[in-house]
Amino acid sequence: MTLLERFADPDLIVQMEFSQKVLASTYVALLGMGITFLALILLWGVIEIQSRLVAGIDKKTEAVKVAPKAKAPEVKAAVTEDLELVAVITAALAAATGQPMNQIVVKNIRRIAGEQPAWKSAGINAQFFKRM
Amino acid sequence: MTLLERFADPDLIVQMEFSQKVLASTYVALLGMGITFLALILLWGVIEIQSRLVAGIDKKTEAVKVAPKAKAPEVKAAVTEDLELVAVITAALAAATGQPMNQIVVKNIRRIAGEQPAWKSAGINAQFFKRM
Amino acid sequence: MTLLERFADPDLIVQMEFSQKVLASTYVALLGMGITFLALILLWGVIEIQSRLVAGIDKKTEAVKVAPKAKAPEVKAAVTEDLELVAVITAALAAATGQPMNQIVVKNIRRIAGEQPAWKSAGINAQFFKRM
Amino acid sequence: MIQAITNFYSSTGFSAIDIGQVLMIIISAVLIYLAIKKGYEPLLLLPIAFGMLLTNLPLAGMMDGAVYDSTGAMAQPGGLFYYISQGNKLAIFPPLIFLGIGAMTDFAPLIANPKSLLLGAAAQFGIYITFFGAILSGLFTAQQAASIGIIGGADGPTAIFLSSKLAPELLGPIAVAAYSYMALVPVIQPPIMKALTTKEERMIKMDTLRSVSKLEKILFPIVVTLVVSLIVPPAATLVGMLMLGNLFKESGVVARLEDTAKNALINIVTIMLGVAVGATATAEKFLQIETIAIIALGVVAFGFGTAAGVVLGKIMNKLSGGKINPLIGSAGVSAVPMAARVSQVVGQKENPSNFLLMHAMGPNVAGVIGSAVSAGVLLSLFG
Amino acid sequence: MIQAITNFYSSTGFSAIDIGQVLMIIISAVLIYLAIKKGYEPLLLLPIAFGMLLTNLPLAGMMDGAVYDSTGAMAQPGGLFYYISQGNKLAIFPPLIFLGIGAMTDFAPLIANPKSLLLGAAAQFGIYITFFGAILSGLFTAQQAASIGIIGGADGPTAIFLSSKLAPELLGPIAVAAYSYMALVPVIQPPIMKALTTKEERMIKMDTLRSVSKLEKILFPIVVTLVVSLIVPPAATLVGMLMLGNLFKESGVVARLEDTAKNALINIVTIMLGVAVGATATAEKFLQIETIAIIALGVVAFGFGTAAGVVLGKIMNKLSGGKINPLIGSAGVSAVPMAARVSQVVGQKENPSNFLLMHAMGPNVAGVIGSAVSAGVLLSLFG
Amino acid sequence: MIQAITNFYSSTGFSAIDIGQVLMIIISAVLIYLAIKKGYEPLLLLPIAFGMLLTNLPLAGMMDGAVYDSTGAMAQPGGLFYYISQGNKLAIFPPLIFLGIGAMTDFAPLIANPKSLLLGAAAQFGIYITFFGAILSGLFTAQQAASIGIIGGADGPTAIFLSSKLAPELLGPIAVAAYSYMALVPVIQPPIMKALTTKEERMIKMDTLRSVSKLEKILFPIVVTLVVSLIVPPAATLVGMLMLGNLFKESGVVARLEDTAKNALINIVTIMLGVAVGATATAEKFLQIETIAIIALGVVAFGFGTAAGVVLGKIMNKLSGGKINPLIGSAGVSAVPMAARVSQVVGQKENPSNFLLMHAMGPNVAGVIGSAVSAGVLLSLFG
Ligand code: NA
Ligand code: NA
Ligand code: NA
Repeated sequence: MTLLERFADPDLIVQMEFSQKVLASTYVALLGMGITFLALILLWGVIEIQSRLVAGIDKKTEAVKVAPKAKAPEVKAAVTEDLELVAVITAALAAATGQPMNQIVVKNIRRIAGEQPAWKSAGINAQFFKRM
Repeated sequence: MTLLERFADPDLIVQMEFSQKVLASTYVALLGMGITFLALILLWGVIEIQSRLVAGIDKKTEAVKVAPKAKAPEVKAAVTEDLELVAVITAALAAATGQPMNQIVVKNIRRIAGEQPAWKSAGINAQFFKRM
Repeated sequence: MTLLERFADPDLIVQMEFSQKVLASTYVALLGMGITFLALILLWGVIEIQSRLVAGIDKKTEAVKVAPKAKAPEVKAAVTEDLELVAVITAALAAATGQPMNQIVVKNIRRIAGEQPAWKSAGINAQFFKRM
Repeated sequence: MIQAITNFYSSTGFSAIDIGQVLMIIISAVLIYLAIKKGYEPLLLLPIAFGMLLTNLPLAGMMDGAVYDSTGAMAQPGGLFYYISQGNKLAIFPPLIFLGIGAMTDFAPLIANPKSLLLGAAAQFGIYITFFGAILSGLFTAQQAASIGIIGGADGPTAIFLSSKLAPELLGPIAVAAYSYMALVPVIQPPIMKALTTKEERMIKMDTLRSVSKLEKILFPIVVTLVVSLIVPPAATLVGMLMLGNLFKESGVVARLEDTAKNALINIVTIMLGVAVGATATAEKFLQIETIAIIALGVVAFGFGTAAGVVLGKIMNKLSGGKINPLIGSAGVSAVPMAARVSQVVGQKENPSNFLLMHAMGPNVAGVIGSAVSAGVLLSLFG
Repeated sequence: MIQAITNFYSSTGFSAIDIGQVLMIIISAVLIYLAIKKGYEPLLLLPIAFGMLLTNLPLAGMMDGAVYDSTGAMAQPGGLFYYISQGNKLAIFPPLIFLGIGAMTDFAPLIANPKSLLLGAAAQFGIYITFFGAILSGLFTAQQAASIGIIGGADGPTAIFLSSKLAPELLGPIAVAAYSYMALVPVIQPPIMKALTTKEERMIKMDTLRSVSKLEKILFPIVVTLVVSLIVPPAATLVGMLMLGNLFKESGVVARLEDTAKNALINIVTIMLGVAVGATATAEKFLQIETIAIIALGVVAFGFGTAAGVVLGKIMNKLSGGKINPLIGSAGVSAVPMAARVSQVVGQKENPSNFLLMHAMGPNVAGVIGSAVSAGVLLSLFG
Repeated sequence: MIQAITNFYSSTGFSAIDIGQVLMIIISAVLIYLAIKKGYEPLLLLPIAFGMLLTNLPLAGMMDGAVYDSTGAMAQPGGLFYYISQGNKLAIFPPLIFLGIGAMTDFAPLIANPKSLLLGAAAQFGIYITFFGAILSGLFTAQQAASIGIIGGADGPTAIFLSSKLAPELLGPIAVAAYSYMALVPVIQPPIMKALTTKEERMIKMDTLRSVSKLEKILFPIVVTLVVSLIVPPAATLVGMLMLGNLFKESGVVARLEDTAKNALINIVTIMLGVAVGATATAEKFLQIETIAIIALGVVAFGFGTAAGVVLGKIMNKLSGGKINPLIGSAGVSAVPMAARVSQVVGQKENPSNFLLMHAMGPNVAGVIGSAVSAGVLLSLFG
């Protein structure tokens, strides 16, 4: 049975001499500080490496972003959302006017006062389209 | 022991022949789709019946609503709420002016800017009057 | 075994006579109302005493509050918060302008439109400085 | 093929449903109607009623316990409601509800006028008269009678707490009766209040309540916890959690905890407690002569509690030289804030410039403490 | 000194990690990437993936059970995930998720057009064809095959509920497959939908849905609970909680409970359910030939479900005289609301003025009920 | 009658209260005062103190275990705190708190300046010097000494996590000491910081931190989890949950979960954890010579941690050629964000244009990771 095992046993520690306790405690302190430093130094290294890799990726991405292709998905998303808005508006108009939906064609949506507030689109998405 | 019982036993299924498994699986598929369709068709029927019943009730209610009596409870509720508001305002005035409450008579409350916002009444109700 | 003990035993209560049950129930009712009144009367007394003590303390505090010293901690808190605001603003400016932080000195902060809304400071505190 | 259809039929609820379950489903539908259309304490009655509906669906096994094989390993987990109902069985949910209620309650009207505590005590009389009646009916043990009596406390979580401990088999009807009568307070109380008071008494205007300092509000929950728990130790759980919630509110330094106690936490627990209470109301437990007795005794409880509060209000009015409107006594039954509103409405009918609401809030919240104390007494006698 | 270093090294994860765990950590990193960057159902995939990462860290013991000494006293509590995973093992979490989903779901499009229920039933065909395939692969027991089949239900909580009961050892891969394919619905469905329909069919415009009264919306959850639970009792837990949540929403009298069910409660349970599902995906359980079979069978399930929905849509269109766009049939697989959006998008490509979204929501929510029913059937056969 | 009064008296708390309980109630009142009036970490100290008050009320039985009859059936459920305290006993609550803290914490200052990690490691020295002292006092086992040492980690959940596992009997005094000293950081640290630094050092201005990209912030929690858990596997639970919460925040795709983790969930768990910790502080456990030793050792822990951080800060300043203000070293003890504020305030006193706050946040959050690592080491040695 090693010193540390006896130290870790609540029944045996009371029989240990003062000097043994000092020794064991010193060992624990050294080990503890050592591992703590080791772990955080390793982490430091990994984060440094990661930062450089990411910096590299970011530069590439920026270069790519200049190309016109990059904007496509965003536009598409906007269109999709607009189409959904059209669908919702059509349904609302149909319900309000009592006309069958296929008689109504929403030709154009103009947003009043520029940007649609973010919470609104978030709300619609959350209410209509987001669940688990 | 039926085919299905053996099929459902993790220890016995390994001994079953391929053709038996095909048979049992087919049975499960037919049963499963059958019950699923049965349940949802029944539900369809019940909802159709319910819709007609509700449509009937709604018509009756609308007819009843035309009668002057129908508005009574609403008015009463409004009065009750107003009385509570009077109580709260009286208490607030009394507290603010330091006069005893029975010296103050609130004779009339006029809402400024028309409608009281819904959240306000909700808030008062929740804070003062709603608990479990 | 006392009457009450037999009364409290689901197996023995069925053997009790009607008159015994009346007696035991009366006892329970008297005891229950008695203790309930006792507890709430005691509470009444304690609250009365407390109110008087607090009224005394409040008077003293008010007296103390007149002394100029009382305002010191509040001012200090405000200063601390302002310093933090300066720190945050400096950091933000540095980040925005790309200059090293020690090149920027924020000399004065003037709040526009008077009071900073409470929620804002609460928000900053919660986000930056409050955790468990 | 016919075999398959027979097998399938015997696996459906149609093959196993009995008349009791049909009745219970109808009862739960009525309760859902009352909760939604009539607004009877919907926050609890709706979950209770739906739990009742689900627990009475044959073969659904929502309340089945877990099944273990011969080695002691779990062969089949229990039903959802079996696990949720542990929170009531172990008396965990009601104190958590009280934590949230404490965070919502303003005790200032009681601190400003601590005499109200007497009215909150008097109105507990309904508990004991109902206990008396339940015993004399010969249908109930003392434990059951105590649980039925507590309906007169007009306080849902207290009733559920005590019933879970003393008579879990009656939890369903007791909870349903308690919440139904709490919703019916505006119907039950006014005739009793009018019968016991004169027009002059009902017209009495009361002095404005003094303002209460922050320090008093902070000390109050600590003092109440100490005094009540020392006199009636079994009341410590309910009163302690109520007062911890109130301390969250009044201290002003833990707004996060106050907010969660009175919103997310109380709502989650309310849903769980509600469906779990409803889940105990199976046909074989609910459709008993005892349930009818409980329904009947419940209204007795509310009536006598109201009357006792009003009568003590009259006495206090006499002793104070006409400064106390006896109508605030009925608010002592708790049923916060409904009973206080009833005092206000009845008082205002006689005298439109009479505002009793704040004065009635004192006895009203005192009634919550009063029924918790009475629950503690009953628990120490029969627990 | 060398001894100490050796001791320390053997206490680190580096000494104990095996190739399987490394692979699992890489897989979890890929899933995190898909959840964050590609937006694959991140609400569940992110917790699942992180749970997977943590459970595969050697010596961390996140899933270890409690250790008891010879006297039966607990010597060492279990790992965090061991306790959290009880909520799945005991089938508590999925019904609570359904409570929240019910509080978020608008069934009006289904009530307005209850024929949609047929499409919600047809699309469950994927479940059974996959069951068939899983059995014939010879790799799985009937319990396992049923759990794999339910991936075709395209409904996460239902899949987790059934797998936890029938085949907990496969919970990890089944949940990952279910949520991944739900995220991939916009990729999987369109080609099938186009292959099975003509351009004319895809261009069909549908009549506006009638408006639905409040009373109908309130009755709906009660009626669905009764009908479904009586026909398939084991479905009562899932359907009942879904409908209780919906009743909270539609009744309008318990806004507090509705809010908590669809926010705080569902979010808390989602976190717990997610990490607990991920925690079951240890290397030795996940890195099996069965997992690859499950992934393969899962796509089959979605494909056949989509196809069956569309085919029934075509038939119903014929019978109705051309008034039903078959594209809404594919929404019957559930995967709410993604599948309904896909119907909308595919329909609009042919005819920009065609708005199928609301019409597709009917089959879409019907599919949730349909898979719960099918789960109930499988549970009664193999539970 | 006299018999009845005697019986009643013996049922009250007055008959059973002992001097120890009176003392504990006074101590809890003092802690409530400190929490409310002095603002000492009220979010935890208030629930702890109130739990302490309730647990020391005689005969209230808030911490009693369940009573079983001879057949093994439950005769009487346990007290409320008995059930709530299982969340600490099973080490469930602290990791859930860490989940919420992770969702609130911005690690950008640490990512921008990862050298800060060294300071976060150095400041853990207080843990080990206190461990040393506790052992040499002869009063404690190694498990207890480790739990006392972790007070020096200046991190409440970590201290509760470790104590619950290694020395649950000391949980009360350790938690009280940890939170009290965290509140006292602005008193304890400045003299030590001034004594160990020169005026020139304190006046050093540091370069602006670089901005950190979103990708780095997303990778950070994953990388930290992997590295720390592989080196010190027992730290995986705490660090993993902290980092999962942070991933919720930084990923930006699960705002619902982030919100719940840092609001409803953390608040609910905080209430439960707080009262449960307080509930362990019964008179017989708390009023011991050991408690005084723990209070004394706690301040040693904070002092040495602060000193070690500042000394390493001085060394790093030397090595970097004067670019690091050693005052940020003291923030390495954690006590987020109090210790970082202290660095800011002390630095600004010497040089009003010196803004160390953001630089001190790096070591500050590194200290959280550092104490979790140290807790893991102690757990692997003595668990
Ligand atoms: Na009461
Ligand atoms: Na489905
Ligand atoms: Na630390």
